[in-house]
Amino acid sequence: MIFNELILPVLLVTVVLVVGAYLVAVIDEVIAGALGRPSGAGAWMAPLAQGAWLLNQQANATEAPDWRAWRLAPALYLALAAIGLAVVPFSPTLIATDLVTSVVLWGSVEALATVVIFLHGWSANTLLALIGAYRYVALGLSYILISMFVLIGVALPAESLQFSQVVASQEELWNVIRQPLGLPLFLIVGLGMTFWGPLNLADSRDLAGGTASAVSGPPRLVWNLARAAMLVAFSGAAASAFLGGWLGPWLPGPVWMLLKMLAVLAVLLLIGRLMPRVQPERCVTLMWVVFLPLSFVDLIWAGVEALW
Amino acid sequence: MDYPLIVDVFFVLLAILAVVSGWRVFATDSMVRASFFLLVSFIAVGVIMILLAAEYLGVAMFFMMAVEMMVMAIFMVMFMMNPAGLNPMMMVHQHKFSIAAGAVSFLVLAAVALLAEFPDNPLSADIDPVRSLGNELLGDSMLIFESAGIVLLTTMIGVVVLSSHNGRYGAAEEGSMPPGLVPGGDPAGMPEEEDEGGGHHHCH
Amino acid sequence: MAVSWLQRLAARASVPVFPVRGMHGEEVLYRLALTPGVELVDSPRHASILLVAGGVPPDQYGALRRVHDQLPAPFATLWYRSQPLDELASATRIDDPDVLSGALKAMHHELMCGKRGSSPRLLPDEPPNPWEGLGDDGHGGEGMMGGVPYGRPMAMNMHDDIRDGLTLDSLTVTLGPFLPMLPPGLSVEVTLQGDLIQTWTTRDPPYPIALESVFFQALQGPVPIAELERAMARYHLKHLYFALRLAGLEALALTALRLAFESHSNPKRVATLRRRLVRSGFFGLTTTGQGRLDEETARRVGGVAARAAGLEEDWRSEDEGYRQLGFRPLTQRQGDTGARWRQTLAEVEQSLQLAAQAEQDATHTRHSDGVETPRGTWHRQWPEDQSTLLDDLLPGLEWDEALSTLASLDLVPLSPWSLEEASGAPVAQAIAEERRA
Amino acid sequence: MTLMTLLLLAAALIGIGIYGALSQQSFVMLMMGLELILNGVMLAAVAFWALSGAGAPEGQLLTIVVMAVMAIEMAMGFALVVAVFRTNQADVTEGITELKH
Repeated sequence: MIFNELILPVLLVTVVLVVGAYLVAVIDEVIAGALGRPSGAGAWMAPLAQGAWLLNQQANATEAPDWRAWRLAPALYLALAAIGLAVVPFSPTLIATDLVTSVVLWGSVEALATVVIFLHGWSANTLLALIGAYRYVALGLSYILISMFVLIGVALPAESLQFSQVVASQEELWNVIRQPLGLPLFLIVGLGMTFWGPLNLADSRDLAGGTASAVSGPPRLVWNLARAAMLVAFSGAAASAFLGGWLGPWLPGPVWMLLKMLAVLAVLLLIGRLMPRVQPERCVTLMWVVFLPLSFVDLIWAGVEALW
Repeated sequence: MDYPLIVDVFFVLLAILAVVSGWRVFATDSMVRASFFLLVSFIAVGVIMILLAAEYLGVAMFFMMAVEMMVMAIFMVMFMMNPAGLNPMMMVHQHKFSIAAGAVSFLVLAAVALLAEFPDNPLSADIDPVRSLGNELLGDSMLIFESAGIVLLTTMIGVVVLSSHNGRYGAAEEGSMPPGLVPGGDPAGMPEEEDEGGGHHHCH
Repeated sequence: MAVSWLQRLAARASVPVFPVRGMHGEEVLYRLALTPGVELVDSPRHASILLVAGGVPPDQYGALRRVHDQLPAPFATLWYRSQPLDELASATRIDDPDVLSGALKAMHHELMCGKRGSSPRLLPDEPPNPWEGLGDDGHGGEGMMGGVPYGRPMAMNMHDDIRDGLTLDSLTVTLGPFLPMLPPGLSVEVTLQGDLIQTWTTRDPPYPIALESVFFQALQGPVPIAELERAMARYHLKHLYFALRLAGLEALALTALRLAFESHSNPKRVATLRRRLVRSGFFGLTTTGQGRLDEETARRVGGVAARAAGLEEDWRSEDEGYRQLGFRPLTQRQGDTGARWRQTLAEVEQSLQLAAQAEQDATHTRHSDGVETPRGTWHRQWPEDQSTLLDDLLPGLEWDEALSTLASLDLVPLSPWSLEEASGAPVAQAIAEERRA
Repeated sequence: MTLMTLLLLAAALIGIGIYGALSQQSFVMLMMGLELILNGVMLAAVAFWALSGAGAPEGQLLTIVVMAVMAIEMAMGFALVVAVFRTNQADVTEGITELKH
C-alpha cells in the first residue's frame, strides 16, 4: 500500500527526471557536435563533467539579492517539473498521481513556471537578469493561453480532464492526426515554458545568460537541471496528449511512452539548435496574431470533430 | 465527515501557510514579494479545496492565481517606488482603525463559525465533483455562467478604453501633472518641460 | 576520497573562459572559439578562467578589477599579450597564441585538482556605495519618492515614455567596457524602461581594430587584389560570426568562422551559408527592419552600412585593377539591420569571386592613394569612430533589437597598426598610453 | 478538517484582507486586500459545498462566479490605476483628491 501509493510514484518521477535530464544534455551535445561545434569531453561525459565543475564552484552573491527567492527559484522550477511529470501516465496503471483534473494541473504548472522564472530573474537584483525576467513574462502570458486552448482540444474527444483518459481516447486515432494543428502549437508552448532555442527570451546570449547571468555554482546546476527536467516533463505531456502515450503494438506500454518522449525531446532540441532566437516583439506578435487564432481554429476543429 | 489523520495534518499546515503568507502580504517591504506571498496563500487554499474533493476548483485556483499574481507583480514594478524592497516600506493610513476593523470582522465571522449550527451534510461518495460542476455550468446555471462570460467581455472592452493611451479627445495624460514631494510642492520626478503643464493645472 | 573523484571529473569539463576583450585581442578569441574543450562564456559568473586578451588602458583598470572579482572561486586569470594588474603580478602571461588553449586547459585542471589556488579578490566585498541612512526611510528621499539608496537614484519615471504609453520606472546603468555583447572597449550609459532603451550615451569609444597588413601595403604600392579581397572576406565573416552567435545560431556562426579561417574558401559555400541563414529564419525572426540609417549617417559610417543604404560608395570602383575584373559595387536599399547582413553576405561572396578571378590573372591594384577597407574607404582620412551615432539610433528600440542593430553596424575606429604589428604587446601598451593622453 | 476549522480559516483570511484593503495607501496593495477577502469567501463556499451542502453543484458554481468577480475586479482595478496614473501621476489613494484631473 505504502509502496504503491508513495514510494513507487516518487521513484518513478525521480528516475525519469534525472535520467531524462541527463539524456537531454547528451542529445543536445550530440546535436551540437553534429552541427559543427568542436566537442571536448565527449557527449556522454560532458554533462557530468560540467555538473561536477558547478558543484566545485562557489555560489556567488550579488549586491542585495532577495536571497530566499533567489535560492528557492531553481528548486521550485525543478519541483514544478516533477509535479508536471507526476500526472503523465506511462501505462493505464503506471501513473504517479492519476488526478481527475490532471490536464488542468499541467496548465497550472505552465502558469506557475512563468512566476518562478520571473522570480529567478527578479530576485538576483542585477540588470540583465531583470530584463530577462520581464521579457519572459511577456512570452509566458502569451503561451499560457495557446496551451489552454490546445489542451481543451485534446480533452474534448476524451470527455475528460485526465491524461490517462486522453490517452485512452486515442485508441483508434492519435490526436496528432486527428487535430493536426495541436502538436505544432503545443511544441511552441514547450519551447516557451523551458525557454529553449528560438524562444529563449529569459536566459539568452544577448543578456549574458539572462536570469541565470548572475548565478554560479550549485544553484546554477539546479537551474540547468530543472530546465532539462521541465523539457522531459513537457515531452511526457506532449507524448500522452498527442502521440497516444503508451499505445502501440508489440512493445510494452511504458517503453512506447519513453520512445515517444525521446522523439519529442529530439525534435525540440533540434529546433533549439537550428533556429535563431526570435526577437521579443516579433515573438509576442506571432503569439497573439498568428498562434493564438490558430489555437482557436484547433479548438473549433476538435469540437466539430467530437460532435461528428 | 471524518478525514484520515494525514489529511488533518496537511490541513493544519496549509491553514498556517495560508494565514501567515496572507499576513506577510501586508508586512513585507517589497511589492513583488507581496504579490507572490498572496499567490502562496491562494495556492494553500487551492490545495485545501483539493483535499475537500473540489479537484477542479483547486487546480483552477493555481492556474488563475499564478497568472493573476504575475500580472500583479508586473504592475507593482510599474507603479511602485520600491519594487525590490531595498528600502523599508510602510505605506498605510488609518492604521489603527484598519487593524480594529480586521479584528472585529474576524471575531464576528469566527463567532458565526463557532456558534452557528450548520447542517452536517457531507459530499456523498457517488458524486463526481468535476462532472457535476460541468453539468451545472452548461445545464441549469448556463445563464449565470454565460452572463459571467459577457461581463468579462464587457470588462475587457471597458478596460481597454480606460487604459488606452489615446482617447477621442487626445492623449490620455494631457495636462496631467505628478503630485509634489511635499503637499503643494513642485511636481516630482518629471522632466523640466512638464512644469509648464503645471501652469495649465490652475485652470480647473 | 569522495571529493577527489568529483574534482577529477570537474577537471575534465570543457574550460569555461570569460574573455575580457582588450585592444587587438580579438584574433585569438576566434581561434579559441574553434578549439575543442574551451568554451567562451558570456558572463564572468559562468567562468573558471578570466582571459584578458590584449591590452587594457589604465583608466579602465577599475572596470577590469570589478570583472575580475565577479568570477566565483576557484578561478584563475590568464593574460594574453597584456600586462597583468599590479596586484596580480604573479599571474600567468602568455604571448604565443599556439600554446594558449593548452595553458587554459592545464590551468583549469590545476584549479579543479586543488594544485592552484584561486586568484585573490582585489576589491573589498562591500556595496560600492554605502547605505546612506538619510531621511525618513533611510534612502534620503521623501516618503517613497526620490533619494539615493546605495548611492544610486531610486528608479523613477523621469522620462516621457517613448513607445506605448505604459510608463515604467526608468533605470539608468553603465555598461561596458567589457560587456561581451558590445564592441570591445565601448562603454555606455543606458536608461532603460523595462527592456526599452530610453537613452543611450556613449561614454568610452570602442577600441580601435587592427586590419591585416595587406591594407597598409595597398597604401604603399600595388598589391594583389586576391589577397586584399580575401582579407576583406575574412574580416566580414568574423563580424558575421559575432552576430550569429548573439542571435543564438551557434552552429552557423561557427560555419562562418571556419570559412574565415580557410585560406581559399569557395564563394559557393558562402551562398550555402546564406541559404541556410534564410531558411533558419535569421532574416525573418531576428531582424525586423530596425536600425535604419538615413543617407547622411550611412555616408558618415561608410563601408557596408553605406552600401546597404543604397550609396554606391566604394573606392574599389576607382581602381583600374578592379575595373578590369568587372567590379561593380553591390547595394541594398533599405539600410536597416537585415539589409546590412544581406549586403555583408553578398560582399563576402563577391570578394571571394573577385579573389578567384584576380588570382588567375594575377591582377594588382593600381592606385595607392586610397584603399577600401572592410570598415569603409581609407582615402586621405581614416574611417573614424562613429559610435556616438548610436546615441540617436538606439533609443526607442528594445534591448534585443538594439543589440542586433549594434552587431550589424561596424563603427569602430581603425588602428594605425596592422594586425601583425599590433599583436605585439608593446604596441598595445603604446595605444593604451596614447589613448590615455 | 471540519466545517468549523475551515470557516475559522476563511474568517482569518477575510479579516486580514479587510485590514489590508482599509489600511493600504497604494492602489495595488489595496486590491490585494480585496483579493484576500475573496480568497476567504471561496474557501468558505467550497467548505459549505463539501461538508454542509451535500455536494449541491451550485456551491461550486458560486466559487466559479467569485473567481470571475476576482478577474473583473483586478482588470477594472488595474485599468483605473493606469488611467489615474496617467492623469495624476499618482499611485496612492491620497494622490487623488478629486475625480477629475
